[in-house]
Amino acid sequence: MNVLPELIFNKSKKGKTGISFSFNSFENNTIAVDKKNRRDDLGDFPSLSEVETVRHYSNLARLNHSVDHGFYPLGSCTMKYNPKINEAVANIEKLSAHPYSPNDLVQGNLEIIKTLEKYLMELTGMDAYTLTPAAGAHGEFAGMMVIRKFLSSRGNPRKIVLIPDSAHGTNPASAHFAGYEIREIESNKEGIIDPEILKKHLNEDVAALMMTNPNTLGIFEKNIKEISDIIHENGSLLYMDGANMNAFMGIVRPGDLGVDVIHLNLHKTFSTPHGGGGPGSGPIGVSNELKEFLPVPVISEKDSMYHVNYFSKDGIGRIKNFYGNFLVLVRALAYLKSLGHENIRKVAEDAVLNANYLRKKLEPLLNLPFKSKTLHEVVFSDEGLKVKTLDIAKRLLDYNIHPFTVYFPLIIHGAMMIEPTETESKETLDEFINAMKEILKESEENPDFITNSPYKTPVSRLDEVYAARNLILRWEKGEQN
Amino acid sequence: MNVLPELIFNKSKKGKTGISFSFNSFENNTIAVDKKNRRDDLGDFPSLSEVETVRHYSNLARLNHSVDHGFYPLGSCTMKYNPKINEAVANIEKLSAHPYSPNDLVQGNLEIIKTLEKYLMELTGMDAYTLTPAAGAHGEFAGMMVIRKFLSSRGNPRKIVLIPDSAHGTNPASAHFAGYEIREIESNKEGIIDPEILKKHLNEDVAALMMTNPNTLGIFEKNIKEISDIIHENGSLLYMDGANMNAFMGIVRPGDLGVDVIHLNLHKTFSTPHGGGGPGSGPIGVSNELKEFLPVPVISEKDSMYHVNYFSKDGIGRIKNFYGNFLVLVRALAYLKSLGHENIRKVAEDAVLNANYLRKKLEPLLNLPFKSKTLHEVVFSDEGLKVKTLDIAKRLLDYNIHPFTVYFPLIIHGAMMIEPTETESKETLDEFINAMKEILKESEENPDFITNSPYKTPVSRLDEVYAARNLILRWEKGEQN
Amino acid sequence: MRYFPLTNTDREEMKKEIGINDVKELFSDIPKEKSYFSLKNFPPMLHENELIRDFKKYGEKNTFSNFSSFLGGGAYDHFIPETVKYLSSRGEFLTPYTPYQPEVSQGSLQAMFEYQTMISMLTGLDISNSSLYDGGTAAAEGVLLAARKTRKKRIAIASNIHPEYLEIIKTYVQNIDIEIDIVEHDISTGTINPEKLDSILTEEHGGILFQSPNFFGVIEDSEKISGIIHKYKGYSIQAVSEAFSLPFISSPGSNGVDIAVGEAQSFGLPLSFGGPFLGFIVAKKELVRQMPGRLVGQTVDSEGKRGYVLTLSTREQHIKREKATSNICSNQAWCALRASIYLTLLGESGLKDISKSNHLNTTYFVNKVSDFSNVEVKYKRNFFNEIVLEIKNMDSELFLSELKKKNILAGIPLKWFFEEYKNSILVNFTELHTREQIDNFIKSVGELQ
Amino acid sequence: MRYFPLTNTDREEMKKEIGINDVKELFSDIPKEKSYFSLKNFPPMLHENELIRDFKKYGEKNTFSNFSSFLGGGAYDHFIPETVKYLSSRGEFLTPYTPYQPEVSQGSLQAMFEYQTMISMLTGLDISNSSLYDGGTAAAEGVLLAARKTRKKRIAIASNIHPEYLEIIKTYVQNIDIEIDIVEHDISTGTINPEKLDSILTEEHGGILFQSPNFFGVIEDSEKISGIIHKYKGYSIQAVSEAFSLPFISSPGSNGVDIAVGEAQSFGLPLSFGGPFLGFIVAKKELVRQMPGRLVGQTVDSEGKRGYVLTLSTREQHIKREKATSNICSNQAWCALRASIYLTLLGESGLKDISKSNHLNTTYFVNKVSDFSNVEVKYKRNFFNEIVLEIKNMDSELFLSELKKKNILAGIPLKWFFEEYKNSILVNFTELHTREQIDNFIKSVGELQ
Ligand SMILES: Cc1ncc(COP(=O)(O)O)c(C=O)c1O
Ligand SMILES: Cc1ncc(COP(=O)(O)O)c(C=O)c1O
Repeated sequence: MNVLPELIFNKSKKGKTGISFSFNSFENNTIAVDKKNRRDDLGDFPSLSEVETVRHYSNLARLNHSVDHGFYPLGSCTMKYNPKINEAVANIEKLSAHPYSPNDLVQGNLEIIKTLEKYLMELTGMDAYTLTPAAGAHGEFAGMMVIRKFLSSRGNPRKIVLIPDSAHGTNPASAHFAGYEIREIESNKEGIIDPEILKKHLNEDVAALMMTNPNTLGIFEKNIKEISDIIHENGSLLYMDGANMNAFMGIVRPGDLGVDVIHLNLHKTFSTPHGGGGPGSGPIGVSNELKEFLPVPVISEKDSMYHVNYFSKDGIGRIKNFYGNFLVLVRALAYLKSLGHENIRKVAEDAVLNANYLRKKLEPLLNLPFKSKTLHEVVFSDEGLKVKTLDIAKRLLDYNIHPFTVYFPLIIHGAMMIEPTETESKETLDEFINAMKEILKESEENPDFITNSPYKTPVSRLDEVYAARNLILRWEKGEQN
Repeated sequence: MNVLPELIFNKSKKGKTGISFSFNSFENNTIAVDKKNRRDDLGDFPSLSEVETVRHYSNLARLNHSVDHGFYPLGSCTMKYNPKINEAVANIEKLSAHPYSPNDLVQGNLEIIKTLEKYLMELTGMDAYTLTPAAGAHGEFAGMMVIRKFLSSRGNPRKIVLIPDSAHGTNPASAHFAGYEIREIESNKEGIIDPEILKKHLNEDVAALMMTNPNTLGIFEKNIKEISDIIHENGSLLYMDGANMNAFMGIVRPGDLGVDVIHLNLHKTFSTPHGGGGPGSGPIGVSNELKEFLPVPVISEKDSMYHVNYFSKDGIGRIKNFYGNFLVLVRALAYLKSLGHENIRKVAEDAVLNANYLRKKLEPLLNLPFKSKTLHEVVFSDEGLKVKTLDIAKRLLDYNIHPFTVYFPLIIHGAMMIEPTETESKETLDEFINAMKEILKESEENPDFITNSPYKTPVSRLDEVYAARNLILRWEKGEQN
Repeated sequence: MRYFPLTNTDREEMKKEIGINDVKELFSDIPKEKSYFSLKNFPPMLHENELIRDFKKYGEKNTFSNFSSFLGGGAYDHFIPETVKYLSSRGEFLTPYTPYQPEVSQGSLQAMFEYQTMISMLTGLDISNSSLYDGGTAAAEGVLLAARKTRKKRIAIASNIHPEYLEIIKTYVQNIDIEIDIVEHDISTGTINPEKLDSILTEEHGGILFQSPNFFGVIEDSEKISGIIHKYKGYSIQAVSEAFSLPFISSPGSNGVDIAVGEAQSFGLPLSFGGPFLGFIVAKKELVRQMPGRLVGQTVDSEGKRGYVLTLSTREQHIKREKATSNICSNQAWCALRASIYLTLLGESGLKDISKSNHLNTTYFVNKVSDFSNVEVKYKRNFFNEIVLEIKNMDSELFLSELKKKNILAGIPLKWFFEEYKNSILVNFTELHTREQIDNFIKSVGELQ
Repeated sequence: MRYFPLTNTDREEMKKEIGINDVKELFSDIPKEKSYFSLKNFPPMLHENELIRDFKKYGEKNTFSNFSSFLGGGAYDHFIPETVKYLSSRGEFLTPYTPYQPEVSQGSLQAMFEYQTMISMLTGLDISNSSLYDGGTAAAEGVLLAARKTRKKRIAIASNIHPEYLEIIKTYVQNIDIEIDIVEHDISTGTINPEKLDSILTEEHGGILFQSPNFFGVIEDSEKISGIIHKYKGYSIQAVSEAFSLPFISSPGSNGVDIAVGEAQSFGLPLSFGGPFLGFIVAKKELVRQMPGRLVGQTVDSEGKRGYVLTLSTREQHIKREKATSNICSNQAWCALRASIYLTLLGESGLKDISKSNHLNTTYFVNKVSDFSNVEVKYKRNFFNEIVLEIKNMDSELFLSELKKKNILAGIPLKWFFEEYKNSILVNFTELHTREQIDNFIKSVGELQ
């Protein structure tokens, strides 16, 4: 017996439905579509009753781990607790306007956007923001296009973007789609960018350095000011991936350190629920020089009314329909307002404290390749262990703990990237530490036990190779799924 | 490792809280309570943060079976699907008035109550209703008091209430608290009340017959009209336990069959969620003669305004604070309105069809002591099996199926009381039938396997005797829980 | 109809299987001449989109929400965090029934066990059951419990308990062999006079039920009361209609009370026009076998692991039938679950802060109106969040209606319940009243001088 | 603060354990002169009760809900059953991230697999990914996909696709080696003229992207268009901005389309001021290895049981970095989950009934205004639920503002996007428009004659 419910397609029976709606009735129902354009049937499209639908998804829900159920220290993803109140806020009906409503009827929504822009400016020391990017990668892409547009306006878009070897995969991908070639910069022994190494990569083709700060090792790029000077001297720009802002919110403002463009991940730092993969929101902030290149729409305030400008002479254009993931913005603003000036900084302080506590407790057990100061996350290696990172990760599942991020960043062998966030209690951290101790002990005594784990999950270890080889990406009638 | 989360008391740490509220601040905070009346501390009262609270209850939730998760044919309890829309209706803020609000400010709520009363009258053929009883048993109690008050008003409350041996335990208990002695009437071979047997029990001390119809065997008391005549001739009254109304909603009206008092279970027939045991609602309907004895409050309509009468000269008094379980009434009315005249009868038709299908399919496998026509539920016996009813019940848990009601009614050896309701699909019934077949087969081949079940539940079979002997009814500091 | 998962094909197949042509055949035991009555008096079905509209219309006919309300009297408007709403509305908590099969009900059962513990802690008593219908029926069950255990037939009841509780108790005992003696309170203090009480109580009394804070909001001397009834070997039963007083005033248990009963609606349940609410009963250990209703106990599974079950069911109607300790079957389990979530979320400090704020809002008002000539706070100390306000210069109905014109519901007219208080109203303050609201109330009262 | 579970005692213990006195020491890598900047420009924290009030105030500043709205244009107001809201808001679906650990994510993964299947069925194509940001970015990804697979540098795009989609595509390709050729539509029919198209397309084109129903609501001859581009060995890419047209009009797949992209907001997502919405992309099998974004595939666990995992991740940025098929990482998974629930609940008949009702509401309006002198429906056939209304007797802005005075938002002014349609508006009807609303709209239009 499989604990997975049958697929809806196998439960379906023609004629069932879970909806009841009072349709208008008209004297004569004219269909104004030519026969050849009409669709008769939906093939094997499923039909279930309401109770069957409720049971299907209620049973599916049980199979998920989530932040609501336990520790989720997935590094780089800032899986903090998502306050329920923010869901209620996002569900206020009067916020759910049509995006093409006349401006005078949606002043409240426009104010929400402008208020969040203002707070983000204040938090990061940037001069202007666009909130339209739908996720971090989308922000990177927009940000790199802004840089390119700016450089073009100065006569030469240049060709190369420098990216540290520890960077998140979206960085090179985004820069690539913005038309740049990528040059990787190797991290130094401290795990950060070395100004001397950086200098070697600089030339007149370099458009920008795309740095993540703190970087994906959880280490602050302490030479950032020197780096920014070097970069700017070269006529290049400094892009900062601010996905790790949880490490420094309220502590330092990237704009004060010479950053020209930054993107933030609201679904991380600002606690909007990750939704099983999204939606997110990846606003970008820029310095004054770059402001005119931001994408549309741009919202301005005049005579205490908000106006939407759909056109921008120099902007990169439009990157997303309408105003971005508006309800994610609403949640982020609700989160910020809940924190207030009293608590904004505490987020980073507790997040960093938690990460350092974990580091301290796990350092005796695991190999820590980079010993620099840890901010919001710490990355260990599986070097010297009898089992692999993946095996430890799988065994953690049996403890109702979601594993850390595995095998990233790439510069660490068998990386275990642990980001506890500030919303975890000391008790939870201690449980995690104990679980790790037990697992590492088991792995010494009986490595097979670990490599065959997990045991208590709804399904046992899944065969990813089989999936890639057989490519069953949908249900098909008569086939086995 | 226990899958049960730690008790909140063991997770608690002083100083944590999950609430944030903006309290008024005053220039001087005077406490107007004498020192000796004040409380300093709450001892070991737990303190958790918001995220810990969310996780605790989210993890607890996973350990429950529920109607939202699977089949739940708990006989006599009518575990039908609870529409989600009714929750939204019950959460409309403007219904949540203070119960002592001036009448003119809560006309909508009073109209809801009166409308539901009217529909229940229409559905059952009774002349008046009170919606205040909080559950079926509460309705029984109120109903029996109404009968007593009525009989007293005629000069003699009488002493005895007759109750069939198949009746639900609340019937004798309720009649007892209304001041009556109970005499049990044995069911005949058909599983129903035999008028001839009944007659033998009748005398001038008999206040009422309390009959369940269809009775707890799922069998309609087909002699009801004869019975009601006999009862009335004796100067006694006919009380009907209408908890099983799902069998006849829209098919027949008890008032048309001579019933003097009836209670309904809105949480059963009218699909309000059972809430892990409640709240319910057990309105009683009475014939005209008994109307004046109903409890307060009574709502009346005059000049198209609703008025609340808190006083009733002849009524039994008050049985419940305010207006009863109002939000349960709201859900029940929403359910009735969703059905409309087109669907009211279909509830019973499909419920009875489902029960008869199960009977037909299971009859070859199980002993069916009473062969009369089955309405909404069917009761088998474990006679002739190698395992007991309880064992089969426990093994069903492994199939994600909640068992039938076990060992009730008492007149059947090892009763398995199966009530599918109309909200189950044929597929679900077939799955249940197959599960039963497998279990019965297993019980022949390997009875121990069944008696040691369940295997796939969060905990294995629990020791009820241990619980009763050791009586740990709360957490205590330092003790083991 | 979306609630019926059978398709017509299914129905046909099933009928064939059963061996019938028409589903009507299944109902042939029902007197034909009475069956299949006309349903024409029922309205046509409302689709989902119409239904919500329809009930919003009822909501629009309620205009109470335009008013600033100071109504209490056993139903209190407290803040309810979103988290409580979210967690309690999960299907796993909302849609099962009584946990008869504990192996698949550990969620409800553990929560119930935790609820029982928290209620015990709040009241300072040993054993709580897992819910009763409401405060009033809990009071009645408390009376029955004391009588049952002591086998005495008289119970004294203070006249200043919630009038509805008293009505309910009277209803509950009207046909059984229990006599109620009303102990009149002292109008000058609003409370029971211990000396007078001592002169009324006898060895015949199985207990005294009093309320603290009483219906007038005043804290009784429950220690003295308990001492007196104990002399006569009866039980001290304290009713509590505002559970939020528990974290603020000394606990029933610490004052020698044996049984506490009452209403815990304040713990996370909205006003809901009066229901569903949450009755609680909690008592000393010695009373456990006489307790009404469900009890959850800790046990072990076959592997020795901790788990929870319903226990001591031999007290209950499904086993003991007419000899059961109560007829209750379905209770208010979901309300208790919701209270558990609420109490867990608030924790000790949340409970303390909120209860204190209730009190401070009340004292603020009391102090401010103390110089007004037109009203007088009748009992100026030892209240929690509710006070009696006597109207000096006009009829209390006129006073209420004048304030109603200013969109203020100033209180509950005590004349509904007590002739002696015919020109007084009962006024309640909770943490939800903003200072602005209270100031506006004060100002409006002042304007009526 | 309730979001921080550490107590001060915890913090002290942890600092001691780490070996620091002050948490500031942990931040010593950050340039000191810049750190611990002033937060005085931030407002004080809002407590839970204040927060909801604060955002309701923003809501009150929005007055759109007093209007009867006929706005569409890529964002449609459809009915959303409560069940969809309830199920999708469960924490298990809302609070995990991308299912990197499939053993504890089968809920999300199976739902995603079902989503992929349903989108495939609706579009008549083979393989759907598990979401993209929105319709516009999906269109851009469709263009990139065709170019990548064909290794051609030119893509033709119809001029009558959603103007924002076109803008986004232009933005996306502005820095990479892809040329866009705009294919002007025929103003008299509102559609692409196949002959004209044939004359424009060449072997250099990797594909044509058109929209059907197009931005003017008119159904394109996608079969012909697909036939033509196939002659040139390019891909036929159909955009769909109103997913509810899919159950009603012949599917992209059945017309020879190779890639369908678009917006599925209509499947259970509220208008939300434009986001989060749900971009979809679905294509023929041969394109699977070039697909952007996440794909869920079926596999087996170590005991051979069915299960689901993210698959073909070698296409993605975290493996391929700058050589990935797309830079997308976080997507709109929750929106896809919600669409899955919505589609499952409606089922075949629900989808058909609702889409038909959209069309019938539209034709009703079209027929009724056909005798009016002041307006003309520009394209009278082969629309789904959206039409172009030309205003004959006044400026379209005046027309809109006159109707706005009557609390009607009649449509989107096409002059925002197209000079050629400067006196026309785009009007949308869905199942949510009651007959009364539509009649009132018609009447109000009539009054402006
Ligand atoms: C450091 C870093 N940069 C960028 C991203 C990409 O953000 P998104 O997933 O929102 O596109 C991530 C997300 O995982 C990240 O961790
Ligand atoms: C036949 C019958 N009568 C009465 C009752 C008692 O109803 P309640 O639990 O609502 O008090 C029940 C409930 O189980 C029942 O099945």
